Amino acid sequence: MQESLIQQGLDITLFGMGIVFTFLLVLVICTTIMSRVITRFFPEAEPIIAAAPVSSATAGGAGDARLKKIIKAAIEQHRNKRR
Amino acid sequence: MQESLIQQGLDITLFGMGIVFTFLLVLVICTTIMSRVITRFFPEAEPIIAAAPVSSATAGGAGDARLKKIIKAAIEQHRNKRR
Amino acid sequence: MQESLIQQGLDITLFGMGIVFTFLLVLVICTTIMSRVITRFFPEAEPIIAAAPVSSATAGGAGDARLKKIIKAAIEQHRNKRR
Amino acid sequence: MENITNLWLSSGANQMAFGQFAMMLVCLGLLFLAIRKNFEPLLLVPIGFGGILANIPGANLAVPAVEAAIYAGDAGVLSQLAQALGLGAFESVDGLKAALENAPAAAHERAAQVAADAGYNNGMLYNFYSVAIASGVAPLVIFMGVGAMTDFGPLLANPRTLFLGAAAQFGIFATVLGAVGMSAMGIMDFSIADAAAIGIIGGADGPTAIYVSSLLAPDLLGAIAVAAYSYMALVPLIQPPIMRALTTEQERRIEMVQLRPVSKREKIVFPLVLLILVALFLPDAAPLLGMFCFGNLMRECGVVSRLSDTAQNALINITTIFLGLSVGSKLAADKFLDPKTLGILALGIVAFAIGTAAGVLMAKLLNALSKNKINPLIGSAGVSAVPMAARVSNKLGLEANPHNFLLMHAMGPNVAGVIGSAVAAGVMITMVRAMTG
Amino acid sequence: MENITNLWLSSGANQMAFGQFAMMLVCLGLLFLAIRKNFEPLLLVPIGFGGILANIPGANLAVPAVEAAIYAGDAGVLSQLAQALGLGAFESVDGLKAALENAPAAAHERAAQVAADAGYNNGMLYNFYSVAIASGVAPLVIFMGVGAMTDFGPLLANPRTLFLGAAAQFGIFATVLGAVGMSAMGIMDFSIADAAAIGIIGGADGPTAIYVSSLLAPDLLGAIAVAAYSYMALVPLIQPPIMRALTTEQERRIEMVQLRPVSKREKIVFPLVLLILVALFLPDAAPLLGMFCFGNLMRECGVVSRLSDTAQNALINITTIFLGLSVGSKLAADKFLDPKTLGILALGIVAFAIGTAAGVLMAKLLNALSKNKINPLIGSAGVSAVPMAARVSNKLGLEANPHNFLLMHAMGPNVAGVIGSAVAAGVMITMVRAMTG
Amino acid sequence: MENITNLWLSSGANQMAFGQFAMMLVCLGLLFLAIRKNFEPLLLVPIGFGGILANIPGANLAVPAVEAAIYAGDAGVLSQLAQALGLGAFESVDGLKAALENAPAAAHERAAQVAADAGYNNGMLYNFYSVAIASGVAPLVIFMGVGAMTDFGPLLANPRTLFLGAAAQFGIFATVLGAVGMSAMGIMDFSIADAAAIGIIGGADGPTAIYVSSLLAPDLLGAIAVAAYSYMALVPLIQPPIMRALTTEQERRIEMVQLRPVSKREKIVFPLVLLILVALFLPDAAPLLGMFCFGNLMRECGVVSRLSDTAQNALINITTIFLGLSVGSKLAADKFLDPKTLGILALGIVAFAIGTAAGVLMAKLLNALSKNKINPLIGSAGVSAVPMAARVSNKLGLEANPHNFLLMHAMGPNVAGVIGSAVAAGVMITMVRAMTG
Ligand code: NA
Ligand code: NA
Ligand code: NA
Repeated sequence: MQESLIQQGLDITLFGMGIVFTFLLVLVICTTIMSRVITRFFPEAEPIIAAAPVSSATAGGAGDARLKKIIKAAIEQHRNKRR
Repeated sequence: MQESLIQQGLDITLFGMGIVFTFLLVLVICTTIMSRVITRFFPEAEPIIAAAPVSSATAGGAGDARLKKIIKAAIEQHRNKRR
Repeated sequence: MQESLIQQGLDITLFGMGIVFTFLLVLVICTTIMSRVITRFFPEAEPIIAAAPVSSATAGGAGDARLKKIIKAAIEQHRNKRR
Repeated sequence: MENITNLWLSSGANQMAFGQFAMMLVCLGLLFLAIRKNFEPLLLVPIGFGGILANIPGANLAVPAVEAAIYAGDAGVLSQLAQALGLGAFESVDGLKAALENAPAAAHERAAQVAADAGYNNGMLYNFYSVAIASGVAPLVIFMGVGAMTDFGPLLANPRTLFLGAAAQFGIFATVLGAVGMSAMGIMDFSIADAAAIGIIGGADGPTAIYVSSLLAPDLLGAIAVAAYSYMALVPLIQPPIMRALTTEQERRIEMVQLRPVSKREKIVFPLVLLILVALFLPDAAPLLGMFCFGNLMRECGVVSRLSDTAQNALINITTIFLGLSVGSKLAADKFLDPKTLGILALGIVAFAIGTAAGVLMAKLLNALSKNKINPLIGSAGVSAVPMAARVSNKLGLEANPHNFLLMHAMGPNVAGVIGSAVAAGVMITMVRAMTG
Repeated sequence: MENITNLWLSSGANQMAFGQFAMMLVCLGLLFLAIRKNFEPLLLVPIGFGGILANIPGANLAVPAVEAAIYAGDAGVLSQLAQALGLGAFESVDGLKAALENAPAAAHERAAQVAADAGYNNGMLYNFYSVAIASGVAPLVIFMGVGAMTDFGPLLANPRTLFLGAAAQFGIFATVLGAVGMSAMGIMDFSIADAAAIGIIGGADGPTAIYVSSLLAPDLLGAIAVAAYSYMALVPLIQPPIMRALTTEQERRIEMVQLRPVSKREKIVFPLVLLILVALFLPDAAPLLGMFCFGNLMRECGVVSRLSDTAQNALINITTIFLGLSVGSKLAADKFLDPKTLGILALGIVAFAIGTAAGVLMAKLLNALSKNKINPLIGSAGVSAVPMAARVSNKLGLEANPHNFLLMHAMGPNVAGVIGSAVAAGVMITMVRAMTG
Repeated sequence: MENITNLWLSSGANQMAFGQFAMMLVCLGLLFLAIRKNFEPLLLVPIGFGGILANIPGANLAVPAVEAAIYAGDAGVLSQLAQALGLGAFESVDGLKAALENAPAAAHERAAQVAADAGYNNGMLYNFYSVAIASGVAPLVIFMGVGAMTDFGPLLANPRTLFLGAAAQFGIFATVLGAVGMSAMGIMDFSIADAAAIGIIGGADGPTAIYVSSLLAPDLLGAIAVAAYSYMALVPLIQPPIMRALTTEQERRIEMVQLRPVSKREKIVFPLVLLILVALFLPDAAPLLGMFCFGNLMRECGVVSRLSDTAQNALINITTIFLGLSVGSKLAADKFLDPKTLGILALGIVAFAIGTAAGVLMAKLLNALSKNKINPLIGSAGVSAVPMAARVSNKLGLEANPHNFLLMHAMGPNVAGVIGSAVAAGVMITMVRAMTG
C-alpha cells in the first residue's frame, strides 16, 4: 500500500508536469499563430496602445489642474490687457 | 388528436387575444380615470415636467460651465472697477 | 398551565434583564480596560479625532468653496499688484 | 366555453375572499405611510408590496406546492396527500392542512413529492421566504451591513451609556409579561414562544425582531415585523411625551462635556472584545452579534474597504429587497387577520413606551450615582431605532437649551441598544428552547 | 501507462462528438454576432459562452449527477440506478435516461442518492440552471430590474397606445397557430405547451420568454431564448420593410402633438393600478407583472432610491450573468441539434413580422376611428424589444419627415408591449395547464 | 434556579474546550496579520473572523443540524439517530459521528429528518459553507472576477513566458511527492487525495486551492486555505533569497526589450483559444478555466462592460465575504488542531520555494536556448500570487539595475502561473478520481 501510494504520487508528478508543459506548449503555439493571423489578416484600424485606464482619482486631479490652468490663463490674459 | 391540437391552438389564440385586449382596455380606462382623478383632486404643488434626469456627466459639464461663469464674472467685475 | 405560563414569563423577564445588565456591565468593564490599555501602551502616532466622515456632498461644497477662495485670492493678488 | 369558465374560475375576482381584499387595503395603507409619510420606506415598501402579492387570490404566491395542491382540490391528489401525511383518507381541507403542519420532516417530503408529481410549484414569495428568512440568512446579512454602518466612537468615548442601552431593553421583557398576562386572562392565546417573539418588538430593531420571530413564532412574523418597523417610524411621536413627563426642564438643559477622541485601534479592538464576550457568555446570541461585529470590524480595520462598501451597499440592498418581499408573504390574510395581530400591535406600542421610560429613568439613576452628569434625554435613545431615537433626543435637548447638541452623546446609548436587544434575543431564544424543549 | 490512457479517454478530443463540435461553432457564431455586430450582447455573450461550456465533451457541466453517472457507465452504478428508477435491471443507457425523465419525484431522489454515493456531482451549469431558471427567480428579478428602468410617462400621457401594445401580441398567437399547424401537418412534433412557449418569442421580451418556456417547455428553452434575443437584435432589419409596406408616405409623415407632462403621483399610482388589475383578473400573470410593477414602484416612489439603484445595477447584472450561463446550458448538442430548433427559428421570425404588422395596422385602425391622429409607424413598437423598436419607429419617421421625432411617442406602445406580452404569458400558462393538467 | 443552571450550562465559558480556546487565539493571530501586517486581508479577515465564530462553544455555528443534535445529547434523539444511520442502538457519540461520516446519502437524509423533527437547525456557517463552497460556486465566481481583472496583454506580447508559468507548477508536484513521502515514512497519514490537495498550495492561487481541496480533501480545506493565503502574503519574504541564490548579478541586470503593443482583437480571441484548448484536452479543468476565460472575455469584448464591472466589484466582493466565512468554518478545533495541519504548513512553504526556484531555473534554461534574453528574475513570478510575485521581480530587478523595470514583463509569467495551476488542478482531479474512484 505504501509502495503504491508513492507510486501514485510519482505518477501524478510525472504525468502532471508533462501535461502542464504540453498544454502550455500547445497554448504558446496557438497563441502565436492567433496573434500572427490577427495582425496580418484582421488588423485594427488604428493600433491600440495598452494604456492604463485613467482612474477617476486622476481625473479629479486633472480637473483641479484644468481649473488652475483656466484661472491662470484668465489672470494672464487680464495682465496682458493691462499692459 | 391532431384535430384536437389545432382546436387547442385556436382556443388559445381566440381567448388569448380576447383577454389581452380586454385587459388592456380595462387598463386604459382605469389609467385614464386615475390620471383625471389625480390631476383634478390631488394636483402637485408645482407641475413636474417629465425631464430626463440630469446625468452626472451633464452635471460635470454644468460644473465647468458654472466655473467659467464665475471666472468670467470675476474678471468682468474687475474690469469694471478698473474703468 | 396558565400559572406556569406566567411563571415562565416571569422567569424570562427576571433572568433576561439580569443577563442583559450583567453582560453589558462586563462589556463596560472590558471596554474601559481595553481603552486604557490601548491609550497607554499602544498609542497611535498621531491622535485621531473622531471626525464625521466628509460626505461627497460636503466635498462638493468644499470644492466650490476652494474654487471661490482661489478666485478671490487671484483677484486679491491682482488688485494688490495694481496698487 | 369550458376555457372561459376555467379562466373565470381561476381569475382573482371570482376567488377574492373578503380577508384578502381587506389585507390589500392594509398593504396599500402601508405603502401610503411608507411613500407619503416616510415610514421606514426601505422596508415598508417591499413589505407592503409583498403583502399585496401574497393576497392575490388564486396566485398562491406565498404558499408551498403542497398547499397549492390542497387549494386546487383535485380529488386524486388530495387522497395521495392524505396518505403521504399518514391520514387514512382525505376528509377535509382543514384536516389536511393541520396534518401538514404537524407532520414530521419525512412526511413533509413525501407530500412535497406528491405535489411535485402533480405539477405544482412553490410560490415565488414562499421561495423567497425559505431562502431569505427561514434559513436565517437575510436578517444576519442585514445585521452585518448595519455593523458596517455603525460608528462605535461615541459609545467608546463614554462606555457608561451602555447601561442606558441595557435599561431600555426592559421594554422587551415588560412586553413578554404583558403577553403572558393577556393569555392568562384569556384575552389572547399566546404561547411563551409567541410572547418572547412579541416582546422583541420592544428592541426597536428590525433584523433582530425578524430573526427571533422566524425562530420562535414564524406565524406571527408578519405582524411583528410590521409593528416593529411602523413603531420605529413613529418614534418621533411616541417618545417625546414620555421623555417630557419623566424629566424636569432643568434636567433637559444639562449640557454634556465634549466626547474624547477615540483612537482607530480602540475601534478595531472593540468588535473583537464584544465577540469574545459573546463567545464566552452568550453563544445563542453569536449569529446576530457575530455578524454585527464582523461588519463593524470590516468597517474599522481599514484594509478591506471594498468588502465593507459592498456590505453597506449592494449586499444590504439586495438582501433588503428580498427580506421585505418575504416578510410581505406573511401578510397573507389567513395568517394576519387574526385577533393575535391586534394584541401584537397593542403590546408593541407599550413595549416602545416602556423601553423609552426605562432608558430615561436609568439616566436619572446614573446621575444620582455619579458626579459626571448626563442629560437624561439621551436615555430614550437606548431603545435603538438608530438613528431616529438619537435625533429625537437631540431635538428635545435643543428645545430646552439651544446650545445643547446631544446627537453624538445619544449615539452611544443608541448603538448600545442594538447590542442590548441582540443580547436579550439570545437569552430569550435559549430560555424558550429550554422551556419548550 | 494506464494513467495516460485514462487521461486520453477522459480528454475532450477523444470524446468530441460531431454534434458538440457543431454546437461550439454555433456558439462562437453567437459570440461573434454579440461582440462584433452588437446583437444583444448583455445576454448573448453569456449565453454563447455557456453554450460552449455545455458542449465540452466529458466535462458534464450541464447535466445533473445522475446523468453524469449514466455517461460514466460503471456497471454497478448503472444497475443500482436502474433499480432506483424502478426498472428491473439495466438494459440500455437510453432506456435509463427515458426512465429518469418520466420518474416520479421520489424515484428521482433515490437515483440522485445513488449518484451521490458513487461520487458524482451536479455540473456547474446544471446548478446555475436549477437555482436561476428552474426556480423561476432569475427572469423575475430581471423583470423587476426592467421595471425599475422603465418610464411609464409616455404611456400615461397617451394611454391609447396600450392598444398598439395589445395588437402586437397577435404575433404570439399567430405563432401558436403556426406551431400547431406544423404539428398537424406532421412537419414537426410540437405539443400545445411547446407551441405556447414558441409563440412567446413573438412577445419580443427575453425574460418573459425564458420564464414561460422554463414552465411549459424546458427542453426548448435554449432555442427559444436564442431566437428571442437574436430577433430582438434584428429588429432594425426585420421591421422597416413591413412598416414601409403597410403605410403610405403620407401616413409616415404625420407629426404627433407633444405629450402632456405627467405628474409624479400618476407615475407612482400607475404600477399599483396595474397590479390590482392583475390581482383581480390575471393571477397567473402575477409573478411577472408583480415583480415588474414592484421595480417600477421602487423607481417612482422616490423614497427607496438605494433599492431602485441596486435593482437596476448590481442585482440585474449579477442575475444576467447567471441567467445567460444557465440558458447556455440548454445549448447542449443533444437538446439543441433537433429539427424542432429549425422550426422554432422559422416560427420566431414569423412571429416578429406578424406582431409588427398587427401593431401598424392597429394604429391605422385607431386613426380611422379617432380625429386625434397617430403616426402608424409607432405601432410597430408595440412588439416591445425596448428600446430598439421605438428607435426604429423614430428612424423611419425622420426619413419621411425630418422634423418628426417619434421616439417618445413610440415609447408608449413599446412599454405597453411589455405589459401585453406578460398578460399573454399569464393567459397561456393558465390555459395550457388546464389543457394538459 | 433551573433556568440559571441551563444558561450556565449553555454558556460558552463552561463548555470552552482547550482546543477551541487555542483556535480562537490562532484566529486572532490571523486577524492581526491581516489587519496590521496586511497579509491578504480581503480573505484573511473573513477567514479569521469565521474561525472565531466556528469555535464558539455551544453555538454549533459550523456544524449541521445532525451534529448539533448529537452534541446536545438527548437520549431519545441519539437512539433515533443511531437507528436512522443503520446502527442497532446508540453506543457512543464517536461511533455515531463515524457512522454519520460513512453513511450513504439516504441514511444522511433520514438522520437530517430526525434532527429537524427534534428542532435542530444547521449552523449559520455550515449553511454558508454548503452554498458557497460545497457546491463549488464561490471559488468559480471569484475566478470569473479574477479573469475580469486580468490583462493578458503582457502574456500575449511575449507568449514564451507561458513556459515560466508552467515550470513554476513544479512546486505543486514536488509537494505531492513530499506529502506521499511523509506518509510512506509514517510521519503523517495523507491519502493520495490529501497529497494532491496539499500540493495545490504551491499553485499560489487561493480560489484554485479552495476549489481543489473542497473536491478532494474537504477536511483539510481550512489548513490548506490558510496556508495558501498566508504564504501568498509572505511572497516578498520567501522569494528574494531563492531568486538571489539562483541568479548572478549579471543575469539580474538584464534589461528586456519593450513589449509590443497588443491589439484588442488578440485580447478578445485569446480567452476563446484557451477555452477551446481546455475543451479539447482538459475537460476537468473546464469549470475553473472556463469561468476564468468567461470573466476575461467579458472584460475584453467591450460590449458588456456593466457585467464586467459587476463581476469585478459587487459580485466578487459578496462572494469573498461568504467564501471567507465559509473557509473559517473549517477552522473548528476538532478539524484544524491535527498533526496534519503542521504537515500542511511545512509542505506549503516548501511548495512555494520549489515553485519559485523552478521558475527561475526555467528562465535560465530559456536563455540558454534562445538569443532573445529574458531576465531570470521574472521566472519567480510564474508561481502566480498575482500581482505580488511580479512586484517582487520588479523590486529585485531595480536593485540590480535602476533602469530595469520588470513589472510588465513579470506580469506575463504571473498570469501564466494562474493558467498553469488551473491546468495542474484539472490534471490532479482527473487522476486522483481515477485512482480512488
Ligand atoms: Na434595541
Ligand atoms: Na411584447
Ligand atoms: Na499558479
